[in-house]
Order: sequence, then structure tokens, then C-alpha cells
Amino acid sequence: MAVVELLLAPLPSHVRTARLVVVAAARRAGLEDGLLDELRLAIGEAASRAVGLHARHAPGTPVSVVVTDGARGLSVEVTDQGPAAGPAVDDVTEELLDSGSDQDDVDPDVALAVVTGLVDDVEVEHGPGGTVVTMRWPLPARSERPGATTAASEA
Amino acid sequence: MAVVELLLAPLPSHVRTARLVVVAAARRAGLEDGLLDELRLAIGEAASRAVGLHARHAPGTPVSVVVTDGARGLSVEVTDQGPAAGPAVDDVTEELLDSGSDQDDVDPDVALAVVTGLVDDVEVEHGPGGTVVTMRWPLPARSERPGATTAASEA
Amino acid sequence: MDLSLSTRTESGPGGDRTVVVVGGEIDVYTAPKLREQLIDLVSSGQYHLVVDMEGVEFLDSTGLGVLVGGLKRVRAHEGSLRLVCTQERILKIFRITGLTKVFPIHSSVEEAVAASD
Amino acid sequence: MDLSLSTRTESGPGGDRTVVVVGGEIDVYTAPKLREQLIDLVSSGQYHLVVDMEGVEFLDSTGLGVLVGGLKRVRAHEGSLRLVCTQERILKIFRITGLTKVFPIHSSVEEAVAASD
Ligand SMILES: Nc1ncnc2c1ncn2[C@@H]1O[C@H](COP(=O)(O)OP(=O)(O)O)[C@@H](O)[C@H]1O
Ligand SMILES: Nc1ncnc2c1ncn2[C@@H]1O[C@H](COP(=O)(O)OP(=O)(O)O)[C@@H](O)[C@H]1O
Repeated sequence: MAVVELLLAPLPSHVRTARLVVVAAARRAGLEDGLLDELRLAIGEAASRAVGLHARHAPGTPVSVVVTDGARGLSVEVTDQGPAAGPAVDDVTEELLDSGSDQDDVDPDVALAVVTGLVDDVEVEHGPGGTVVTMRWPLPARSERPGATTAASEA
Repeated sequence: MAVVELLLAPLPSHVRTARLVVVAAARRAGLEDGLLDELRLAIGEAASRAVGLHARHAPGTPVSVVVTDGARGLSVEVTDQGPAAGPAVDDVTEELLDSGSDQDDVDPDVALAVVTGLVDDVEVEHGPGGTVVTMRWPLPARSERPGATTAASEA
Repeated sequence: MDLSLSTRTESGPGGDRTVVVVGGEIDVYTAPKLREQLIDLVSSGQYHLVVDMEGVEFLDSTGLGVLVGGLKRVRAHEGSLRLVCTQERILKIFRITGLTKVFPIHSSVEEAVAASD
Repeated sequence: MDLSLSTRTESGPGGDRTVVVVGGEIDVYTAPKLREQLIDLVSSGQYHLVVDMEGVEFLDSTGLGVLVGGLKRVRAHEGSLRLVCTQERILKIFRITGLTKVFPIHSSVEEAVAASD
């Protein structure tokens, strides 16, 4: 089940909101503490990338972030309506040295390279509507999750 | 324009997410610091109310929270699919003394009474789909908002 | 961010008082923990409670409901439940809901422990 | 949560160093402030910078881009940009992106100020 779905106007200030929401939802879902920093950076990069692309190509359209807590673990899906991702950056260092200069926006290809370098399970799908970046993390078995009993009594 | 739209699975743990998101979006929109505590409590009550109603009456349906930064100021709209709100509570103290006992859920009528007691501009509309609670706060003129120049350069 | 709870006993002129120190956020998610704590204390015969709210960062009506529930429980045993709170934003919600008339609210634990009915 | 910036001058064996103390979160929203600060320093003739990242709570690739931009600027004047960072989660992003090979990273401001090329 999608536990949280967030639609954000494409403004840099909302990237932080995306980080807050996704990290809070992941903690709730039981993601182990050691993975929270990785998750925070990954969602930050994916959301900055999408926000940057919309700001240029689809300023009136919100960026979507969906957090799902399912059989395959925790998944975080960031959907943008921007042009397809460029070819995978094979040398992030070079790319940063080239582009890291005076633009205020994130470099979308560098952001994606950081996501794929950081997270083991990442899928990037480009369809006619835009790009969907899906990141997945394993969750502990339900019974071992913090607050499992509370969750049961909530149903 | 809706700046943030949040769909939350109706679980108590997500009420905190709603508070975080709405407070962050309101700061971004320029709501004065003195109103942030009021906003935090109001969105907390409105979201707990909606989450509690869904948990009982529509467990598979998400609660929606929309933050809009428009001509009429900041508006926060919480939509639930629960049964209509009861008659307005006229003595919150009595109601709390009666119901404040052993239920884990929020009392939806007390929550609504706190919202209306707290926020000057509140509208409660019950339609066939459920109840929409809309809360509004004034925003400083755009030019006086923090980050106004940044926002402009973002466009 | 989380709710933290700890208890200790202090003796006052009216007898022993159980001080419950609450920190963090009391909302629909965390309030059940506080309720359990209050129920446990009353079940174990501790009827004079002082709830120190100085570390509370957020309190909503679910939290108020739990405090009211605790008050009812101790009163059923001729006990007392006193609050310690000087934070304006927390006091405000007691004021809005009229609960300032229901709970004795003190500005320090010492004052609450020393108070008698 | 916000980005905080402050600068001071320290003199080392190689001459004066401008220490920029950065705190909070460096992301796509706040990075422009840091870029402006670095540009201002270089424009005013300060070409030997030490950026103290010990108070940084979050850093993303936009932030890295700004640091790289600063490095290019000071190098254009035969200057230097040294980082101070011992936080594992911040070091990790320098490592992932290969920037540990690009920036001299020190474990204290003293060490960075004392270092020479
Ligand atoms: N609505 C909330 N109010 C206060 N604290 C919350 C809320 N939601 C989550 N938290 C707290 O944030 C903490 C982090 O979540 P989690 O990793 O599950 O922690 P824990 O290991 O304590 O269960 C939790 O301990 C939880 O109590
Ligand atoms: N993405 C972000 N990263 C770091 N800090 C942020 C981010 N978004 C907002 N903030 C900070 O939160 C603070 C609160 O916002 P605001 O009330 O606009 O503050 P200010 O008065 O400093 O502009 C801001 O100062 C802002 O820099």
C-alpha cells in the first residue's frame, strides 16, 4: 500500500519537504537506522533532479513522490515530466568538475549518478509521460518492526 | 497554486508527517513565525480527526492534505471520507471530560472544536464524498516574504 | 521527537508524589504510551501524580484526553494529578479547551509536590 | 535546518587563510547562499579558503557543485580550497563522487590552516 503520496510544486524549497516526508515514512515503516542517511541523500537527489527538470520544462506541473511499504520492502518512486535522462554518467567526478560551476540547479545526470551509486536497487524507466526513478530498500520482517503491535491494534 | 499535496494512509504515525509537511510549506510560503505553533496544532487536530475517521470507516482510503499559497493567503485543506461531523461541540471542556478516557483515537468532534477555537478562518463543508476542513491564514505581501527574490529567480 | 517518559518518587508534606517526566511529542501516535504509563501507576497504587510537561514539544487533544483519563483514574482513588508547565504554547491548548479549570497547573515540580488539596 | 555561514581569518605558515564555517543543510535551496559567499571572498581577493564542514547536517550534489565551483575560482588565482570534515556521512558523498581525490580534506581547522601545497 502507498503509505504516503506527495505532490510538490517544482520549487527548490520543497526538496527539503520531500526529504522530511520520505525519511519520516521510512522510519515508520521500520527501515533500519543505518540506512536512513542513504535514503535521505537518495530522495534528496532524486527530488532535486525532478524539481530542476520541471522548473525548466514543466513549471506548472507538480513532481510526484510515492512511498510504498510492500512485499518487496520499502519503495520510493519519484516521477518527473522532464526529458529523458541522458546516458548514464560514467565518471561523476569529471561531470561534477565540468558542470559544478555557476548554475543554481542540480545537474540532473549527476544527481541520478549519485542515486545509482548510493542505492543498490534502483530502476529508471523513461516513458512518454516522463521518467520514474524507483528506489527500493529491504525492510525487516513485519513482526520485528518497531511499533508492530501498535500497527496491528490500529487496524 | 497548490504547493504541496499529501495523500496519507490513515495511520496515527502519519499525522506527524502531515504536521511536518504543512509547517515546512507554510514557512516557505512566508507565514509569520508567531502563527506556526497555531498552524502546527490546527493541522495536527484536523489530520488526527481525518485519520481516526478513516481508520474506522474507510481504512483503505488515504486522507488528503492540500496546502495552497494563493491570493487569499495560505490555505490548508484536509479532506476525509468519514461520516459528517456531529453538531458543533459547545463545551469542549465537558466533551473532553466525558470522552477523554480510554479510547486511543482522537475524538473527532473535540478535534474540530479545537481547530475552530484556534483558527480565525475555518470552513467545514460536508458533501457526499466526505468532509473538507479548510483553514486559512493571511500571508505578508509577496514582496516582503523571506526568499521572495530567490523565488522570483527560480521561475 | 519521540515521546520519552520517566518516573521518580518525591516526598512532600502531603506524602509521596510520583513525578512523571514527559518529553517530546504527545499526539495520536504517542499518546497510548502515556496512557499505559498512567494506568500502570494507578494499578500499582500510586494515586498522587505530578506530570512534568516542561519537556513537551507538542500536545494535541488526544494528549489532553489521556491526561483527563489519568485525572479520572486517580480521583476514583481520592488521588491527585498536578501538571507542571510554564511553556506558553502548551498552556494555550489547556486554556482553549477550558482545562486550566480542571487541572492544577504549577510552575515547578517543587511547587507541585509541596501543594496539597 | 537553515544554512549558516560565518567567516574569519587565521594566519598559517603559508600566509592568511579565510576560514568559512558552514552549518546546517546544503541543498538545492540553500546552495546559492554558499556560492555567493565563495564568490564574494574570491572577488575581494581571498584566494586561500578553508571550508569547515563540521556543522553541516546535509550535503547533496548541488552543494558539491558549489564547492567545486569555489575550487575552480581560487585555482584561477593560484589559491587553495581545503575542507575540514570528519563526519562519516558527509565524507561518504565525497567518496561516492570521487571528490576525495579533488579536495584536500582535513580533520581540523588547525591542520588545514597549517597545510601548504
Ligand atoms: N506522531 C509522532 N509524534 C511523536 N513522535 C513520533 C511520531 N511519529 C513518530 N515518532 C517518533 O519517531 C521515532 C522514530 O521512529 P522509529 O524509528 O519507529 O522509532 P522507535 O525505534 O522508537 O519505534 C519513534 O520512536 C516515534 O515514536
Ligand atoms: N532545503 C532546505 N535546506 C535547508 N534549510 C532550509 C531548506 N528549506 C528551508 N530551509 C530553511 O528553513 C528556514 C525557515 O524558512 P523561512 O521562515 O523562510 O526562514 P528565513 O526567515 O531564514 O528565510 C529558512 O531560513 C530556510 O533557509
